[in-house]
Amino acid sequence: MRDLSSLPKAFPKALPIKKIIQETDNVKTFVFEYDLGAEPGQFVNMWLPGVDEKPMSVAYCDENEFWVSIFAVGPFSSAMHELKEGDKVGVRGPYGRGFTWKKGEHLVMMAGGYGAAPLYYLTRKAVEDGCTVEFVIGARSKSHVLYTERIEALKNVFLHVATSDGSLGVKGYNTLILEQLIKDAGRGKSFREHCGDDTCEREEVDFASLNRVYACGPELMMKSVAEMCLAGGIESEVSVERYMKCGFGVCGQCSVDGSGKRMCSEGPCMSGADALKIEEFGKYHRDAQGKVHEF
Amino acid sequence: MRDLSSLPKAFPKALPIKKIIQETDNVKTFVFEYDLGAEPGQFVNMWLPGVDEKPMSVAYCDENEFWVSIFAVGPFSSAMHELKEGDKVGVRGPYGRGFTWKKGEHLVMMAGGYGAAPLYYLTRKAVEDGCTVEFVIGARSKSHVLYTERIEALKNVFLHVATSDGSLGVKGYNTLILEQLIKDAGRGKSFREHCGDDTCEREEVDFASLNRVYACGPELMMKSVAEMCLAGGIESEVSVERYMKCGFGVCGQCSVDGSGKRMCSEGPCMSGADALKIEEFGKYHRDAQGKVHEF
Amino acid sequence: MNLETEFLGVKFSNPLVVASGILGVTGASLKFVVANGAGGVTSKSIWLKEHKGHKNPVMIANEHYMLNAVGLPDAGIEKAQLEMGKYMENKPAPMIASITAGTIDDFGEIAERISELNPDIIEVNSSCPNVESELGKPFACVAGDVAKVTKIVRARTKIPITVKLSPNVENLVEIAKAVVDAGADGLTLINTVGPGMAIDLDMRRPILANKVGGVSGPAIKPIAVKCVYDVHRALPNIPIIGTGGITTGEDALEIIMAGATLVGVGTAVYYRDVECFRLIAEEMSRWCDANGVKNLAEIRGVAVVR
Amino acid sequence: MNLETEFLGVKFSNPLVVASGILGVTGASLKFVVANGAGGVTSKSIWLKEHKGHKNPVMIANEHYMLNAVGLPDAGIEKAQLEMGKYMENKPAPMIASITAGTIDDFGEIAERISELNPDIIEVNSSCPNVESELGKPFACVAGDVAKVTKIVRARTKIPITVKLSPNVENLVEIAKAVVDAGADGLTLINTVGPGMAIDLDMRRPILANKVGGVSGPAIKPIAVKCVYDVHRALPNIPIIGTGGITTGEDALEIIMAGATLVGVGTAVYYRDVECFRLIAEEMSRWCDANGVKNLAEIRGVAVVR
Ligand SMILES: Cc1cc2nc3c(=O)[nH]c(=O)nc-3n(C[C@H](O)[C@H](O)[C@H](O)COP(=O)(O)OP(=O)(O)OC[C@H]3O[C@@H](n4cnc5c(N)ncnc54)[C@H](O)[C@@H]3O)c2cc1C
Ligand SMILES: Cc1cc2nc3c(=O)[nH]c(=O)nc-3n(C[C@H](O)[C@H](O)[C@H](O)COP(=O)(O)OP(=O)(O)OC[C@H]3O[C@@H](n4cnc5c(N)ncnc54)[C@H](O)[C@@H]3O)c2cc1C
Ligand SMILES: Cc1cc2nc3c(=O)[nH]c(=O)nc-3n(C[C@H](O)[C@H](O)[C@H](O)COP(=O)(O)O)c2cc1C
Ligand SMILES: Cc1cc2nc3c(=O)[nH]c(=O)nc-3n(C[C@H](O)[C@H](O)[C@H](O)COP(=O)(O)O)c2cc1C
Ligand code: FES
Ligand code: FES
Repeated sequence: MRDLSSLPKAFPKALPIKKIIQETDNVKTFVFEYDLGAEPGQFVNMWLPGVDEKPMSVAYCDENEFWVSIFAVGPFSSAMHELKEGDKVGVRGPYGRGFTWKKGEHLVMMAGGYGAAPLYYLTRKAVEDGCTVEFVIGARSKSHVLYTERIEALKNVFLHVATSDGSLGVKGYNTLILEQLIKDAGRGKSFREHCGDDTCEREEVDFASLNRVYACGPELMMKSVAEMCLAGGIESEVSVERYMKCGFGVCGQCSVDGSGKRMCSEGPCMSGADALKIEEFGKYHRDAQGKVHEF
Repeated sequence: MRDLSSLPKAFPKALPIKKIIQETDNVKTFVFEYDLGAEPGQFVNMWLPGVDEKPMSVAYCDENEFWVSIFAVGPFSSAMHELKEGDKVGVRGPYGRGFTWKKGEHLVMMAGGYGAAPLYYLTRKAVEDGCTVEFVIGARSKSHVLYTERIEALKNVFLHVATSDGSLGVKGYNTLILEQLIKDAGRGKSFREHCGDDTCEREEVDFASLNRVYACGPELMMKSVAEMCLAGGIESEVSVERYMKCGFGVCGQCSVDGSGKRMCSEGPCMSGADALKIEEFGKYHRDAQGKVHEF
Repeated sequence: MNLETEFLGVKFSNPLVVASGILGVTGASLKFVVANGAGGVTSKSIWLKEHKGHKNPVMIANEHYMLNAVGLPDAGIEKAQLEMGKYMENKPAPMIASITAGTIDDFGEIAERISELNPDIIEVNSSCPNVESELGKPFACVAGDVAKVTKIVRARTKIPITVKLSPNVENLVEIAKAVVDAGADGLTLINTVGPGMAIDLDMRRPILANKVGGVSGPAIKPIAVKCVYDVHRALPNIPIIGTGGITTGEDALEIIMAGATLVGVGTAVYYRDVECFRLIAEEMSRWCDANGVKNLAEIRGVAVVR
Repeated sequence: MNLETEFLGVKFSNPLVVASGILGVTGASLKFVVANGAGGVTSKSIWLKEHKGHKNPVMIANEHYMLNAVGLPDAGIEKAQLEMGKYMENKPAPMIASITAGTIDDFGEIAERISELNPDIIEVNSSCPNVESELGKPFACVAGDVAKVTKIVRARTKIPITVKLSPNVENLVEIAKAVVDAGADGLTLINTVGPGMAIDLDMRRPILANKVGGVSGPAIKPIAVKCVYDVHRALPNIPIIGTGGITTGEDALEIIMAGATLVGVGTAVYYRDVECFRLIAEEMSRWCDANGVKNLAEIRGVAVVR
């Protein structure tokens, strides 16, 4: 028998929202005063009685509080956006496998959509461990860019932005920036020249090497990142999100084709190399009935 | 919630009988290789599938083995007597409150029937703690006297016997011996003179005082002992046995009139003073249906 | 917080009553339970005539559940009058007298006889799974039968009646309605679940002498909560003694939120010893204080979605 | 010890099969279960047409039990043919295809369609408590209905059939006999118990979106053992998949001693993760070796007292 104290927490705990932060038009961050004990890359299930329960990545966590940042896209996330401070949300978890890193490494975060939130938490932990981080955000436009102030406030963390419409940073996908970073790793270069981003305040790039690249966001972006890293001989980790029900490995809703591994348990975080072995990665995912949908 | 590890063990464990010792015509001792962890005065429930399950006092216990001594009086105890070494018996426990003692005390054991068995275990533990023990056995006749060899083998333990027919030791009830012991406590005396028992090998009695008297056997004997001790200003402890079902405090079968205390949980062992407060002590007990029977 | 609760016109200092069959063999034992914090007591189920129970083992338990097949042993009404009499003089808390019988007529007879003792409430136990083989299907499993039992008991006593129902039926709400129509003032939900069986691998035999026994304890709480919820939803004005797996103050509040007025506590005595009554009451008070709940009526049935 | 077991003519490398609804959404997931030590798999219950399940939360669990109200979501037979097809190519262990439907005719139709895929066994799930409101009483609770379902399935397939029964009935043995008379080759005992409910005190609401959910896990083992025992005693020649709360090797041996041939394992995945299959098998072997048991047939049904 599993030690009972190590059983996944599978009853929700109602927690009042301590603070709500409007990040962008569509994204709010919810702060809860609770010692969740989550690692970067892990998630919780959030429950609104009468609405639904959905997995949400942890955007920050210490002994006093944790955050989640939620993109309003449908019924549940919109209902979350209607809540006020003090309202209660049911929380269970943390669930899943998080990201891994080593002390003193040089890391790249590739964030798309709400992916900036979990990668922010990872960055904070990695920086505490002496890592240097290139934080690369991709978004449709300036108004969709998340978490930039928090990121810029961190030491040894350098922000890069790409927007589809060019309203902030480089115009195009954020993988353009990663391409450049990989190419230039180890070679001294003026940073602005390197990344082509006017907002960039860093004078020089002179990293010995890039140790590891993390991606969290649209699956096609993550797939590109994983492939680029594989080709470039750099380690990568991605977070593979699938429709989830239980969150703790029983229902099989989140199993991926190929290995059959459960993204709530063997995932969501894994190496890019492992993700690329998943038949459906970047191709399709399943809905609540198990029906296949292409990306 | 009780710590789960401290829950009374309430599933039987099947244990093979390691050894069977014929004590008298009607009493056999069963040895089990098992670390039961019982204190003197505690009991186990012993189960024979298809027969019954009955409480039995622990007659000895260490990390390697424990014993119970069973008097063949009815269906269950007779079925036990038919078993062979290697046969399995279901055991659960230990249950109940045991006897208490202090280091270096001078104790008297008042044993009747199979009561010698649990008091033997108590004696061994007490002697380890530097106690001196007067072990007084009462029986119908010589052939019903139990455990004498084991008792005589112990240091600082002195055996006294009374039989109703005088076939061994003093003729009469064993309370005669206790009376004498109480009277003579503190006064130097030749022991044979003191107890009137020819089998007695001890030269002198010179106990500073008697600290505590324990009684285990027929309830009327225990009642006399408790009363004599109360009158003589000596502490006593008795073991109050009642019809038991669960053994762990749920069914209420073993509750006594007055306090309502459960003999399987607040008992069976308690001070003689407390026992005398029990309305029914030495008067009546209840059967499986809760019907009252006089002693 | 003040946990005082009124049930069928009887005042209880707290809503926790010891469930029938637990520590209920003697009057003294029931007083011992009150001394340990119970707000009221339920006697073991009393028969008209002496009734033998099952052989030992009659009870096994682990961290999840207890199985019991005590088999309702009883010495009959005369002896019960003695035992209950002892409880009734200087009665420390209300007495719910549980009665049972093997025929509908006997139910009437025992109801009348027990009433002479003036218990505060009579609980009709027509649902014990352990006497099934004698009675055929338990009365409580057949709406018509349990209604008949209720009717005859109603006719023979003026004392408020609660009827204890079995969860092991397919149409609990229907049965509850029939019983209320037949004159029950309240309902006790639930008796044990199953029954179940445990086999000892070494002995290669079922452990209980009766082979099977009713399941109680933490394992059955969700079933008890569901039964109380369903019946309270259907019959909001019928007070319920919610029983089944209640072990903590939170459990007690949960079954009250499902609609219970009193809370029966049985197997918790195994999990937390007899002081469970005091502990559960304290935990209830603490939660209510922390959550601004001033009396239990505020939260009774609050979880019921209509 | 060699745990090889034959069930309805199909060879299983060990008697542990994942129960329907657990890790059974995709063919890849079922292969993952086999890679973790299962001797065979059961698909989730497949419908003829797409069927929506319940909203989240669909599952809650603690140390005693799980409550689930997944509600049998499924994308229908076409999609199932794809998923199962993926399992059937390089099939690592026998496949038991679970089917369900809302009408008796649909049961026939889905039986025929699923047979095209050649599963080793078809399991007829007419007993899910979570679809009750759509279907009225589950078929499995009415002897006549479940017999009709069995009969039509029997008529439309040549593949061996096992019918999964609900424990939440008053006459399980009667139903089992009716189902066997109607052509079932084996029986699967049991589906979830209850259902039950859990209420969140802070939210003052039932937690499951469906309010109630079937109870599984350690809490229900005694009920599963009892059901298997009773049915094996009545129908000693009908092989049984014993399911319900089996979490350890000892549990598996217990239900085999009650009469099971295969052993369904579901909620144990929560308690011991997916490696539970390997762990349980190891524990079974170890116990058998220590106790001189050379094959499981030796102890099958050995606890049954006739
Ligand atoms: C591990 C994990 C972490 C997540 N972290 C976050 C986060 O930090 N912030 C955030 O805003 N969202 C996160 N999501 C997505 C979130 O769970 C919801 O899917 C999203 O809020 C949409 O739900 P909805 O009811 O508002 O809209 P819906 O209309 O239900 O869904 C909108 C879209 O989201 C997808 N989706 C719906 N439910 C799920 C589900 N349970 N799992 C995965 N995808 C789903 C659907 O395919 C649909 O395309 C995460 C999902 C997973 C699996
Ligand atoms: C705490 C405790 C410790 C005991 N220790 C021992 C022991 O070490 N050795 C020993 O031989 N016996 C002991 N007994 C008595 C034993 O439990 C049985 O009662 C005895 O073996 C008789 O059972 P039977 O079936 O053989 O005969 P029965 O015909 O059932 O009983 C014979 C007599 O024993 C009494 N009795 C029966 N069952 C019980 C019961 N469950 N509890 C108490 N009294 C009962 C009856 O009143 C009857 O007078 C102890 C009893 C208790 C309560
Ligand atoms: C040992 C035991 C004996 C019981 N005896 C009776 C009884 O005599 N009459 C009755 O109505 N219920 C009896 N029950 C059922 C309980 O009253 C209660 O309904 C059930 O155990 C569920 O509650 P719990 O989980 O708190 O124990 C008994 C239960 C146990 C465990
Ligand atoms: C999450 C979950 C989903 C289930 N889905 C199904 C299902 O689709 N079809 C079915 O026949 N049984 C289903 N069941 C019941 C199980 O197959 C099994 O009979 C029951 O859970 C008891 O076994 P366990 O205690 O090992 O889980 C489900 C059970 C659980 C816990
Ligand atoms: S969400 Fe249920 S197994 Fe992953
Ligand atoms: S024997 Fe059951 S309470 Fe003592």
